[in-house]
Amino acid sequence: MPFIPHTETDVRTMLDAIGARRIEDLFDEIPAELRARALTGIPAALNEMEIGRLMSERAARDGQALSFLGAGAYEHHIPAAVWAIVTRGEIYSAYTPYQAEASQGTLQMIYEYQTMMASLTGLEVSNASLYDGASALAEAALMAVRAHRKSQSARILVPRTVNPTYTRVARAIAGNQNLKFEDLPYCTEGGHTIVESLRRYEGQDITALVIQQPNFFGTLEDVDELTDWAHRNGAFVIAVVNPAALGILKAPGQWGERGADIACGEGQPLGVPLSSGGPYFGFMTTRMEYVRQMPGRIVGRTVDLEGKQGFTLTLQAREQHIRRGKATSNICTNQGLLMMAGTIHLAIIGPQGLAQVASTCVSRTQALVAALGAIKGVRPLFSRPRFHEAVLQLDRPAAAVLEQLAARNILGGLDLTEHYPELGSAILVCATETKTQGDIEEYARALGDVMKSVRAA
Amino acid sequence: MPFIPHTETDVRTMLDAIGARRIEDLFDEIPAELRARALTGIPAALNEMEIGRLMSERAARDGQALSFLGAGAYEHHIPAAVWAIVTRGEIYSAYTPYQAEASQGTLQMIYEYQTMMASLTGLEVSNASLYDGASALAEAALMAVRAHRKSQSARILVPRTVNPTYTRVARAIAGNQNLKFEDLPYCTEGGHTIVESLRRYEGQDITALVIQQPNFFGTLEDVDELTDWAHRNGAFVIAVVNPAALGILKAPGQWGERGADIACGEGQPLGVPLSSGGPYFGFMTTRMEYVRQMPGRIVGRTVDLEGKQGFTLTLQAREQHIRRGKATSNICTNQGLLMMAGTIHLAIIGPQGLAQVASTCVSRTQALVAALGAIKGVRPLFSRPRFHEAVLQLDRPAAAVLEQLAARNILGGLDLTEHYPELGSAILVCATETKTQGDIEEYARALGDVMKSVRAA
Amino acid sequence: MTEKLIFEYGKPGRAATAQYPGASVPHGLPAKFLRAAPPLLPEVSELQAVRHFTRLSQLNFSIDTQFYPLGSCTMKYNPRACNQYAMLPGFLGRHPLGPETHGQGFLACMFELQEMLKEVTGMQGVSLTPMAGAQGEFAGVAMIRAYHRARGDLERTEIIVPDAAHGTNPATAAMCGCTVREIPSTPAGDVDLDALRATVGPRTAGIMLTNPSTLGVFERHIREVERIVHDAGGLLYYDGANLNAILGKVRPGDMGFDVIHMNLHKTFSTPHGGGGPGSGAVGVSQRLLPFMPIPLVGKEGERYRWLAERDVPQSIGRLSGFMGNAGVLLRAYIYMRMLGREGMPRVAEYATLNANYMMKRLTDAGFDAAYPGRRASHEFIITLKRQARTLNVTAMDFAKRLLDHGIHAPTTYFPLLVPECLLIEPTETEAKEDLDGFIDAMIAIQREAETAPEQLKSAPHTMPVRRLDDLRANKHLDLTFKPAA
Amino acid sequence: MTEKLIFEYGKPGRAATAQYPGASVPHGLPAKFLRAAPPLLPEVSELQAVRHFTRLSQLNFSIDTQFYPLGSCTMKYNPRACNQYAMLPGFLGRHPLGPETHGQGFLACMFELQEMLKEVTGMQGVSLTPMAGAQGEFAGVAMIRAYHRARGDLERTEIIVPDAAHGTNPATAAMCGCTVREIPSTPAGDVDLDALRATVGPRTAGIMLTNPSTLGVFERHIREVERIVHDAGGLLYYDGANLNAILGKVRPGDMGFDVIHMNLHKTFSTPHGGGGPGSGAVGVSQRLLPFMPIPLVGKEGERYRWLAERDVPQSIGRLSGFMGNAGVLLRAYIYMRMLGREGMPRVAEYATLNANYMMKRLTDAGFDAAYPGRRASHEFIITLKRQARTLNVTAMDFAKRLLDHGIHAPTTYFPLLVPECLLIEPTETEAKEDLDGFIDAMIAIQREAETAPEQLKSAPHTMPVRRLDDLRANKHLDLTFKPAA
Ligand SMILES: Cc1ncc(COP(=O)(O)O)c(C=O)c1O
Ligand SMILES: Cc1ncc(COP(=O)(O)O)c(C=O)c1O
Repeated sequence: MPFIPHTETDVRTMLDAIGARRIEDLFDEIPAELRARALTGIPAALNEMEIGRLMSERAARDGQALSFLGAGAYEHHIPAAVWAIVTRGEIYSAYTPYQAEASQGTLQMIYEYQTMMASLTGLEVSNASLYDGASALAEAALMAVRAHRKSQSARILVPRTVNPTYTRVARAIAGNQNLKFEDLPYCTEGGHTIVESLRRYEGQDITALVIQQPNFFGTLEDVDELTDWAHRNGAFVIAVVNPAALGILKAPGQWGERGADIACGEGQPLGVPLSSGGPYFGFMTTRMEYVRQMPGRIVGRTVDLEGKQGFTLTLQAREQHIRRGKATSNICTNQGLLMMAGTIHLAIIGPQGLAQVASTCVSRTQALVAALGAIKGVRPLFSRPRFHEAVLQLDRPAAAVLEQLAARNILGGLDLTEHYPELGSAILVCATETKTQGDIEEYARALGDVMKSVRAA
Repeated sequence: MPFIPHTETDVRTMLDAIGARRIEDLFDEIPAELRARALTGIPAALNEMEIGRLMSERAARDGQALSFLGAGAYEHHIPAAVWAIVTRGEIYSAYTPYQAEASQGTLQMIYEYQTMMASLTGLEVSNASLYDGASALAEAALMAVRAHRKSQSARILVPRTVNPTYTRVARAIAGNQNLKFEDLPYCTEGGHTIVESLRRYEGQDITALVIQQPNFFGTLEDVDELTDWAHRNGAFVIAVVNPAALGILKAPGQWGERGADIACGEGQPLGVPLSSGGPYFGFMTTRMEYVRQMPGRIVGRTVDLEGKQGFTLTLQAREQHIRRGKATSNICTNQGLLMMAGTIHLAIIGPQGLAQVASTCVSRTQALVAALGAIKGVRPLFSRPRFHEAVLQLDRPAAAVLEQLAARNILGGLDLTEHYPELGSAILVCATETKTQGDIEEYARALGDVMKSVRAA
Repeated sequence: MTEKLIFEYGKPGRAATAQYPGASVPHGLPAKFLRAAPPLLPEVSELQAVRHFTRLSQLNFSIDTQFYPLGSCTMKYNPRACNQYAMLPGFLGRHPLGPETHGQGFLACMFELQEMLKEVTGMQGVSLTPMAGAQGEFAGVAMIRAYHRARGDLERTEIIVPDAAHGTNPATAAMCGCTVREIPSTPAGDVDLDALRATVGPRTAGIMLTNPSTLGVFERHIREVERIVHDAGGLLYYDGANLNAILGKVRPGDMGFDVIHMNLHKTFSTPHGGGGPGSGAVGVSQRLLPFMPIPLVGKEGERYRWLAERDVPQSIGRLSGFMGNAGVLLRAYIYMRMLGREGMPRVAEYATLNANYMMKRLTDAGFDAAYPGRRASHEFIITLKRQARTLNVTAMDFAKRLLDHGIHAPTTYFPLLVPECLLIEPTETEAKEDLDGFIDAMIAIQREAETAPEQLKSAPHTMPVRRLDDLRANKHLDLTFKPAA
Repeated sequence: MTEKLIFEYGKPGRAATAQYPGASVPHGLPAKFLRAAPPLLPEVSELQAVRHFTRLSQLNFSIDTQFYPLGSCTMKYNPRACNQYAMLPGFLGRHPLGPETHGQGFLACMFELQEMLKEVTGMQGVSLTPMAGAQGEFAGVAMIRAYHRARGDLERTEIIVPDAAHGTNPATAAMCGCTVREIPSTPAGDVDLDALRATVGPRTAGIMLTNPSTLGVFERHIREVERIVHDAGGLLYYDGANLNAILGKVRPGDMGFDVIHMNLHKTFSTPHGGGGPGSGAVGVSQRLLPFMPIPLVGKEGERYRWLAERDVPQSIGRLSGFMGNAGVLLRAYIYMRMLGREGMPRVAEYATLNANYMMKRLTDAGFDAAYPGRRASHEFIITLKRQARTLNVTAMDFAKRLLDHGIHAPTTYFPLLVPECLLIEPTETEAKEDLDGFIDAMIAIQREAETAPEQLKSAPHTMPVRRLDDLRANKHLDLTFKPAA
């Protein structure tokens, strides 16, 4: 019996102690007519050797293509030490640190994480993770509505340069509490949000403005101007940021004159493998004054009864297990393991390393845009400075081009047609520090070939 | 500076403390004319990301063929828990447990290992590993010469059914101390060593007889008869055994009337991946009366000064760091990590599991021999019962057949021509529990095709 | 046994440079976009980082090192194989937006996982995307709302929740914009049917039930509950946190539930990772199929493909940036394949055997079961109300003292309606010896409570820290390290 | 903090059946070949095994958790990358007898490793096959013997070994059938040249030298030593255990050595694994090339291939079943590529800086250096002879008390010629703070030795066990667990 340690004697002794004849008797409170038949739809058990072989074959089948995909999940180098440590049993197989004295390892790591994230975003307090970047935006919007006591409208302005999936997720989650997410147009020249487009909201009750930096197109927003506009007009600023980019980019807490009020985003670039989309971790930081409106777990430093320093979960009155229907969020299980991977990643890579990763991303992407932009029929869109993504307009159907690239084992980028039909045939490409000059040339060569063989629409 | 934690300030402070101007000054006792120039023959440093990519490409290039190779290294399933545990830093990055009080983990594991190996081989004491199976045979021969006080000849009889590489290694190592390894022929009908072939040594001073079970051909030797012959004729018996096979096969300590005197072999089948030949671990067990002649580390159970149980290295007077030129062996660093992998492997698989692995090997090999033997031009040699290997004679050149199989990503076995030219074109094949009926059929299909396309010599 | 903060190991200029991407390249971005000062990140060597985090890890209790009978959390053995095979390079490296042609191996696992979860729950459709139990609950309640809304039944915004419910239930209902109506449990631990009848009505969107409930007993009148709610036009939500108790024994779909979430990180043994990740896959009955959160995985001929907005136009939408916690789902898939059809009911059987054995032995030893007349499910409650009254020791004192015995404490003070409670869930992967060890420890602590209660009140004594001051943590918020200037 | 034996967790019939290969199949082998009774192996669940071995691991000191300045052992950080990439499935699954066509990736690494080791040592050829330092020594001495034998010089069977030599040197000489001639060191730690001159002669096969020696100093008269031995017709063997001290600074080949072994598990940072594995790759000068142990890796055009008996007919032969500790070699290869040409000398520089700093600070604090007038190499010796005489505390007492400070003890009682010695090797990967921590601990222990010596004599106090009775272990041999009948 896999994973069950009972011997026949054990079972006998235990049943005798209970005073039951058979294990089956222990289920006698379940109405007989409800009892399940055999689960014929489930295959017979595989042993570890068999499942190992099956999984190895399936993993190998999906191959390892040369990928220029980004759009919210980014391929970065992860120090080998990160996953060697977080998969240690004491981290991997522990629960949420409810028993603080027996969970100091987890708790101290969270405290260290909170410190790093607060500093990285230039804000004062961090929670211990949310599910992912997209749902973190939903939570940030809900939090803004709670925290912004002067605003009644629950109207959230969301530039179209924000990751469109994030906006969808925010609607799906926060829409149920009647939050309204309103689109803001972008500048088709620069690929960014312009303050002029906000003019028409002046004088209205707007709860918050969302600003993503770098935005979904990879271009940089005028975060200072946008932030100041929001604050002048009585709106909160919710920053959606890539934490790896914050190695060089201005911290949300320093945006404009007063800084963003809430920062959130996807932690995946910090030590978390792509792995088909998850598990990743969402992060959120804010000012101390809003900490009681923040969702998610928070760890504080305190002392034990001998005065020795220790760590414990704190401000639990915000949470569902105490406050139930009045909690700041329903979140319970979060993404602890990934958050700890992020912590170790940041500790190993350090401030300079993170800055180097970020700058390398910028210059690799510049090289990529230069190489691809030189191909006939490929036109880089948007004039603004970029982080590590760029939009390319193609004079052939994007889907067909990408498909032919994939057949050569190159994942050429994301087809933007669904989300941005106004851009025509366009793709979003990305180059992180993992892409060498050789990789870029390989892509350029392949794209050059493919652009010749795909017919214009 | 990878892996070096010194800041410039540290270096300054430390040099000041030492009273040196530059680090270079610390090398001023080295004659200047000997100082090395730049190591231009070594490539510039790669960062972790770059080396990771290089290694991934190289590992992928070697592929994962369907392998029927054995001949001393066997593909077995290894529980995932085994390597997850031994690569934990506390095990992986510890030294030999010289400071017993700070190494109880390693020491207790060795004690547990010693218990398991002693029982598996039916003998009383085990050391804590030797380098590998081949060098363990060399050490066993040297030990027999030391332990067998009545014998002066240092003549060791080695059947040709013993792994020929083991014999070569034993000669290379023990030959320097004038041990003489003398070949014994095998029965061409059964593929085993027959007692009759030993008759001519009766009355001579023979130090030891080596018996490998299962032997290199995969067939089973008459271990009882051979052991009794040796003991009747005043020779020690050195058993070379596959520890996985001992899940079902008779333990050396039970061979014949008195049992083998020394058992040794290759521990790789217990939880160690094939990994191109190493690191594996050699094992050795013997009777208590010979323990002081045994090479390698040994752990004993003792008590601390409060009477609490603890473990420590013991009988160190046998070893080079104490006895120097008079030690039982020069071995110092052994194969500890692999031995611990073996210990965890045995603990997880248990007595019944090991027996099941062994029986499955036997039946898979029977199926393989049946499937391949049915192919025209393929003739299984040797009539004796087999463990998990078999010799097949081909009516075409083995090298060409194996090469064509490899081109189809099937490693068909070992070409025996070099070691056993008398067998003509013959290969040694192996099927462990990792080979399914489907694998065997795939091999048979491929071999059927290849036998048609390769020309007879 | 304490460990400095990682920042305290740092020095300006120290770094693990093997991790740097290469020569520093000028990025040329305008200064207005750039940060003024570097972030407060540790400046340590790789060895310092490895040593620090390895030492920290040793300060934790975990399944891999201790018995961890945390009620409602199903802390069972997380097979190492699940981790090893889910972390094969081919799975780790796959981009979530990669084309289906480059994901057939992964998608096959996801499709089969959906199918297995349908079978084991008796539901008609499964979506894997919710990232934890609470998000599964959210998806479920959102579907219930979408269902009523699609029928034009706009008044149905009340969610009924028993008082024993987990906090996420009412919190989720609120998050979905619903009103929570709490109903009491009977002294025997069942839902109070009269109260239920009095609560349902035209505003009833649905009821959220955990069965077996968090009281550690099976809801015996589930058929009746089902009839009352369905008759009133509401739907039934099944909180699957306790699925381990009934796996292969009785299926939520057969009990009449319309939607369920599963905690794959409980029943299907994916690791808890010190707080997460989890997966709260949801299963639905026929009528909720159109509303499932996306993406789903479909199969056409021999090819697997994503089903998204176009395929499920009435979906409640997306709940995550991509498809949920893929790596968790792979681990659950591996675990389920290793259990197989015959292994599923075994889980419930031995989990239940262990719980009933412990409950019997503890009550024999003089402890009070909260629901003494009932069978335990896979967990049960001991109440220390009597000890609190007579000896002035609390459930928390017992919990902390258990740590000194090398045993993680059970869940304390949940469910809220049982005073001074310990919710004990041994799981099926623990051996009788470990259960006996727990029982012996409880007996020893009880004796200590009678003879030397200060030992309990000041416990733990052998952990890296003594009992921590939670009040102070709350009052003097110290949430980040501030380096001395 | 003790842990039962794994056998004590077992019960007949308990098993981790997920590991079983499948339905039990009758093998049909005749009874005479079969074992009568099952072996004494644990019968435990997978969780019990995981928990037991995880807990055991926590009882160890290790580089990943403690400063480990064990002299002569080079306990530096083992980069995790080396392990991760050496354990890629493609490398782990490769059969050692697999065809060269299916091993070009692996062989490329091995070939390049040979080349890098040649460059870094200044030798003309490298064989990777020896499985540890001692086997490298064996290969070296065997080659020396083969060389003389090939020249018909059959009398040369004496190996000269300084008294400071590691035990493996004389043990190896004996294993090769040679006679050991020990020569003394001068009070300054160099080889006594007069004694050397008096020892060499027509029976001299060679000398085995460690440079820097195990006394922690560089042999200043190495040119002279070389001349004396070569002039006498002997060859020079370099014990590379201390290569870390001079990496990229001075090369054994340039010093005139004919053969060297390297401890890749020291200098090139492959993990020690609680005792092994290691790799003792050997490098040779021109004249020993024909005798190198096989297999070697050669390159023809763009293809790599094994070189074996046919290619190296005068080889001393094979020393292992296949090609040595391949996985260790891969780790060393990765490490060397990450250091690169510029990283090699840095290793020596910072290892030496650390050692000299510690030596200076400790002698400033009143400890006695064994060779006070000398530069430390990458390690140095403190002798506690004075403390033993005046305070009756031994080097062992200091060592055991260091454990209580969370620091692994240095090597004690080696080299044998320095009484009450601590051989201290910090390595380059330790930070100044850790060195300072050691120094502070030593000062504290010295003070304690003066004021409360019993604290030292009964140390350690905070380990899982107190000081162990080694004599009893030796006398009452308890080498295996015997279950109660
Ligand atoms: C009964 C019950 N319901 C719901 C949940 C919430 O699940 P999760 O923590 O995965 O969000 C839990 C988890 O603790 C639970 O025990
Ligand atoms: C100086 C010296 N020589 C030789 C050796 C032997 O090396 P190994 O342990 O790898 O056999 C050692 C190892 O401790 C050593 O320190």
